[in-house]
Amino acid sequence: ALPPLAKKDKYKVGFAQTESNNPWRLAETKSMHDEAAKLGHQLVYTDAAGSSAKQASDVNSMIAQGVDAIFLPPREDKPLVPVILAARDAGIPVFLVDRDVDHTMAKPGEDYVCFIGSDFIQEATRVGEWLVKNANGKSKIIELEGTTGASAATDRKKGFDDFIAKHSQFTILASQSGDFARDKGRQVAETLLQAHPDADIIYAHNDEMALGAIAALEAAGKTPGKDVLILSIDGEKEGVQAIIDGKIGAICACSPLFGPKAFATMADYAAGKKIPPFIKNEDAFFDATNAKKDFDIAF
Amino acid sequence: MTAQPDQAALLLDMRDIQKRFAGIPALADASLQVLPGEIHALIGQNGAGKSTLIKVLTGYYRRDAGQVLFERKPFEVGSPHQAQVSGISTIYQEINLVPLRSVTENICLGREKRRRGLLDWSAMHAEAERLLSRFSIGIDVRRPLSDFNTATQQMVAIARAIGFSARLVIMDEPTSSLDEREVSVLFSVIRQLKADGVSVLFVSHKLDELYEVCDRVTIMRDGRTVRSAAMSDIGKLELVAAMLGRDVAAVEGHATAFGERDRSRIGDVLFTAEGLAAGQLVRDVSFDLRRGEIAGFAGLLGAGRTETARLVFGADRRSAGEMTMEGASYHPARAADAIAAGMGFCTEDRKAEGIVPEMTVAENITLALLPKISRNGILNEARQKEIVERFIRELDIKCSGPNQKVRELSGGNQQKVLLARWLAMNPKLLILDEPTRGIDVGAKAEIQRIIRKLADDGLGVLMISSELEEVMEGADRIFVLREGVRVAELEGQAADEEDVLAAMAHGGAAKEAA
Amino acid sequence: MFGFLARYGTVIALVLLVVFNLAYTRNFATLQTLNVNLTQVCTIVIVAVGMTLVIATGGIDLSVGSLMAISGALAPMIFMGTIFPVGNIYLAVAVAMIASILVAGLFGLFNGWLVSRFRIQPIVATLVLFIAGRGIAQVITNGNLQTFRVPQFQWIGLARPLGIPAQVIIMAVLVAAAAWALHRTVFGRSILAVGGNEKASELAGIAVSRIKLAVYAISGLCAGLAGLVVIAINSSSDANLVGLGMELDAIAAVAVGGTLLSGGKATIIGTLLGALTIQLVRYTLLANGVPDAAALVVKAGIIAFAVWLQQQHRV
Amino acid sequence: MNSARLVRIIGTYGVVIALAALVLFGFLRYDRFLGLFNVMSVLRYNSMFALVALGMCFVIMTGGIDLSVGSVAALGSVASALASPHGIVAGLAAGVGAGLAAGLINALLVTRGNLMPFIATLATMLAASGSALLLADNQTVSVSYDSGFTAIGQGNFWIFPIPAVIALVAYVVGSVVLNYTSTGRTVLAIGGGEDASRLMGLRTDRVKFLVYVASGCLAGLAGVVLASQFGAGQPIEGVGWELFAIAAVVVGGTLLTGGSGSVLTTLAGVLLLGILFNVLNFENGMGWISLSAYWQSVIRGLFLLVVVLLQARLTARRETA
Ligand SMILES: Nc1ncnc2c1ncn2[C@@H]1O[C@H](COP(=O)(O)OP(=O)(O)OP(=O)(O)O)[C@@H](O)[C@H]1O
Ligand SMILES: Nc1ncnc2c1ncn2[C@@H]1O[C@H](COP(=O)(O)OP(=O)(O)OP(=O)(O)O)[C@@H](O)[C@H]1O
Ligand SMILES: [Mg+2]
Ligand SMILES: [Mg+2]
Repeated sequence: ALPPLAKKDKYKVGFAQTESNNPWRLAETKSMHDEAAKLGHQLVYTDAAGSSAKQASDVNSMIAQGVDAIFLPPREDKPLVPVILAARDAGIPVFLVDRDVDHTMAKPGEDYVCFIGSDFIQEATRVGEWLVKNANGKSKIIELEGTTGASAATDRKKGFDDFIAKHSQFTILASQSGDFARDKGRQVAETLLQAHPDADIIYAHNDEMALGAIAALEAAGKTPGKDVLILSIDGEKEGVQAIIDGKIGAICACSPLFGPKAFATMADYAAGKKIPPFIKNEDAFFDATNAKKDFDIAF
Repeated sequence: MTAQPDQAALLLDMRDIQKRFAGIPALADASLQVLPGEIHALIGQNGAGKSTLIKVLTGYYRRDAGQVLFERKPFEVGSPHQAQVSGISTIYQEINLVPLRSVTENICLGREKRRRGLLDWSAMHAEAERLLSRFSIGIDVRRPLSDFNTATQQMVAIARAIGFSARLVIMDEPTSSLDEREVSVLFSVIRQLKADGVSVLFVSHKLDELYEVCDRVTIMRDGRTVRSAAMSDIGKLELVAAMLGRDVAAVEGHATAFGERDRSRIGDVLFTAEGLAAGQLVRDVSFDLRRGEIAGFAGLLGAGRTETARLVFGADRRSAGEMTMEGASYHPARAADAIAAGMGFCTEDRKAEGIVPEMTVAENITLALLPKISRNGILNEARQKEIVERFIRELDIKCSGPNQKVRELSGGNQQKVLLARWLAMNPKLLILDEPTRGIDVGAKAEIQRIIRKLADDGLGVLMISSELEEVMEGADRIFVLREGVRVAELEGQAADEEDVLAAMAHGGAAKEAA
Repeated sequence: MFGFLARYGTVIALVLLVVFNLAYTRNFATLQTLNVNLTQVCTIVIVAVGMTLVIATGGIDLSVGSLMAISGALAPMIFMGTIFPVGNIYLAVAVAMIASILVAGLFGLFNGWLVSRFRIQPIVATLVLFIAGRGIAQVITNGNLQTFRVPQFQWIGLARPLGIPAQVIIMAVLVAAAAWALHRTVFGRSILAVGGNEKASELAGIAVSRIKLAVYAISGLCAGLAGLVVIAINSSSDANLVGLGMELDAIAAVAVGGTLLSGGKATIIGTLLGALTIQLVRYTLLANGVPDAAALVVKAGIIAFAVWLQQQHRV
Repeated sequence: MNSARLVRIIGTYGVVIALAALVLFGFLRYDRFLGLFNVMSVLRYNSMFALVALGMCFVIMTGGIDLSVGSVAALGSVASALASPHGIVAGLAAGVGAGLAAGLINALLVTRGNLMPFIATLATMLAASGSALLLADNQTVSVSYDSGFTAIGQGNFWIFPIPAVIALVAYVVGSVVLNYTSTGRTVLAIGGGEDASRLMGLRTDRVKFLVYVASGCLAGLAGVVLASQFGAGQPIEGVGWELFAIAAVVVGGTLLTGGSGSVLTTLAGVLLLGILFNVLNFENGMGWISLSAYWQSVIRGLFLLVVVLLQARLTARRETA
């Protein structure tokens, strides 16, 4: 059963970040820090530098320090389960943010309080839906995948590929990993465009790679947005700006600003309210129709 | 050729061995027969193929052709380990031990003593001490080998080799870094081996040694076996003639190398050292050197000769002492300072401190000369070529050309490359630490002649040699060092050998000591 | 025959790859393909040139990726006026480029100082900056992405005088200069001597410490330059990612090119060929849709094979 | 002589002293730092690195290096996770077997192919990482919780975490092998001079072969612990483990050029670096500062610098003493 959380003014809460090597994670960390400072809570922050094992060990050190609650974006859906159970056993409630764990191994409402976040598969599907409506005859897709093995990459591929499979007018010419990084994304895009000169759609698993693809297209003398339609996920300011500039077609947002919602949920939990197992982020969707208007909700 | 020994009785029978390196034959047609319980000499000029023949035997190199019988059975080994297991124990030309490990390990690795499956350290230390005591060496066997000087290391290598109960012990120039006292200890050990029925294959360029201990000799030239005979059947001149491939008459000229000196050619004072000291090894050494003079350092193992030379050259830091060079005070902080002052230093340990093995002959010869063969930091290839070709010719370095890697040369030829490096810089003062180590008699005479000629042209030479004979003949003055202190100064060619020996051992002249 | 194969092992591997691509990769025989490959290989080559010199002295430099990140983080801060206000953009860019390359060079010098003064083994000495260097870059930018559109700076990654990308010209000049220096100058000869036998070099009057300081500093400068090229192409600098994993790419290029990792023997042209081989492998695998995981295995095989071929002419 | 001896002891055991100082610092500064939970979880987590560093230590003592340990551990974790439904033995065998295979490849490339260890193991690193992803189909692989497999990583032996016990046993065995078997002495001899060792008649190739195989197996074993401890085979774990291991070995006083080293001080090196992470986490919990990951890497780098500089000073003094 879930451990209770006493009602206090000031909590010592842990936030075990997975890594800090991209704008999305930085925005998430900042949001958590800012909200904690605003509410006067003490935030114990750790960074796992991209390792699930280290993240688990970080959570352990939080348990050892006796924090009141833990916010955890589990890097992967299985390796973090043992420490979530350990925290439960130590009487510390855990709130998962932005990624969930495998429900066959740990259950929300029993082993951890809840999962607050987006649905990666659905993000990808929404991009696909937009594409079907706005393809304008374009049909040959290059897909730039995230880091091989990372759950965001796996799900964003699955969601999109499954959707596209149902729409036979599209073909995915090539799908390769660009490591969620702009430079790698650019290099991979350059190569794939060279090998598949007929490609007219690029779907990138995040904005950074989409921006890399824009650089690749420009270097190859093509006009992004016109010759090749670009789609991505995340909603960075620079990405949304690219929509305004006509270079990117659409972006499904995936907001990293978890701070307010996370701490509010914790307060509700301490107050004894019933917490739903999945608190879904209502992700925005950017395209030319709203990019200017909603620019501020980009991060 | 002399009568071949009885085929059936042979311990080792190598026939028609061939070995090529990158197409160039090192062994063309080499044969070697060793009898049980004999001490067999293997001689030949530098690069004749002696070391290669040994390495082929022990499986370090794979032979291209030929057959080997050991104890009448075909002998096919793929590694030195197998050779060792089969009863052949080898001391290679360059000391091949592991300096960072303790003396005990260097002696006992490969035949460790065990108790209940695990190593028995105290037994191994005792074993190492026992073996070394046969050479009257008492050192702390737990210390790393690198704590000790070349000669001690050589003795450790020998102790290691005889520690294996082998039927054939191969020694490739074991005496080149030993002084006479140690050589005689080694010989008594070799005779003991012989008495125990063990055969010894002995490589040396010091002919007198061969006559002292060896029973038979095999002579190689250019990768072929040219002759094999009982030691007593062949005279020294004949031996040298066979080795060099010339007539006996032509060889006679080589006998004396340094020759009589014209003392009037010795000039004014070039270099002085006063009260040099550093650590325990050099405590108080003073000497001076004149232009055109050859000064010799004599002393026993660890007397501090090498250390003193290193201080003079700025290779080590001195703790006390003053030096002058050409009248000006001289304070070298590093070797570059000494070179700038016009000094050259040919070290005794050519493998560790001399050659750059991956570089070519040309690059090695010009290593200390870089500032002189360049302008604004850019090398002048033509100038380099000219210098290199001159020295390859003058020192008769046996190599396929200036662009051969030095690692591929025979030991003696590597030594010549080193000498060339220092001669090429045209120094005012040249320090030679064991300059003729491992060099064949023909070349040795040549080198000695060159040293003499350079001295006659005004070069000051400081020569360190374990061969007392070389010092006695070559040097105009001899400084005797003992335990880091200069204990005597003697006139070179006039000196009495007894006097020098006594000074080396006791610090005084023979009469006083007696 | 085998000797020939070995000596030109890398060239043969390269030719085989080109032939394979001509046969199987769509759209391969175009100028644009050459362009793509050359621009992509530039940064590796630039770093690998410095790395070759370091390796020739018997060392290794793990810090190059982090130094790229530092110079890449610093330059935009200067020309965008984050650190101090800029007046003239040309001046600002000039200062930014020089300062950030120099800073990387200074860090390289620090590596050299650890190696020569304290005799710390190169892998460990440069591991310090491998770990801390990227942290420094992240700290000065707070981990944030810096984006910019400054053509006065970005020419280094985007300009094409005579149709040839600027960074390719820089790479070619650097390679030529280093190859010449290694074999025709006292400095180059000294590097090889130090790598071949340090004690002997010292005794032959070569200033061993100074040579070591110099090669690590040069490696730092090269890394700094490469960092600028990367950020210029991307119009953005991300301290977290610039140069990530570069050390292994550069070392692999050096080794595939035929330079001994133990020092004393080096070839700059070989390094160029090695880098091209690795680049072409990457291109081939990507262009033919080999999945990332399988590509890793194939790449491993080709690197091992190429170096093995190199190895064969040594007895 | 007496003071020289003291310096020698400090030089060898400097890392142990530094470790003690760091633990004392943590104890005095943070509540619950030496609490049972923290100590045991630190030991449990770092036992994986300890295993990898042990293999690395032997490889380095021969003058080689093994860059593949991290991705081999990842491969091992995937293999053992896949095999875990068949029980604890199957899981163990699969993980160690995968490590063995990778170790064999390294060993063959280095001894038969004459490849430089850096390159041979770099290639294996890439290949192992690719194989892990292929085997796992780019995802983490769940282990079976029913077969008892998770006991290896999550169970306790009395109060001690089983992985820590495994690592300790491995170190004791390693230490005995190094100091009391001819194979161990040959390892050191090879590092001190490979050609010389071969000429001395030592079986250099065989021992080098063994060392790379052992390193592979230990990395595989670390992978088993990884899978078992976190309940999943993780194909993209293990990044940077090789550098952690190298740093630990060096901090433990083993010469990277080979020829000299100690197994037990390597363990101290692992703990020193591992506990440093823990201390940084506790420091963040004090509420004074919140060190970002960036500052943490700067601090880790500086810490490594201080340790190796100290070591350089001590060994320099030892040489002159
Ligand atoms: N590894 C090698 N590669 C190429 N050539 C070699 C190699 N080893 C030896 N040689 C050549 O083989 C020939 C014989 O060399 P070896 O070392 O056997 O001579 P040696 O008789 O022992 O001479 P020394 O008296 O000078 O020791 C020499 O010409 C040498 O250059
Ligand atoms: N009895 C001994 N035991 C151990 N080491 C010794 C002994 N005697 C001298 N040494 C070593 O000898 C070296 C100093 O002697 P050095 O080599 O200068 O003497 P040398 O007169 O040149 O002798 P050599 O004839 O060997 O060149 C030092 O490295 C010292 O450690
Ligand atoms: Mg020889
Ligand atoms: Mg001497």
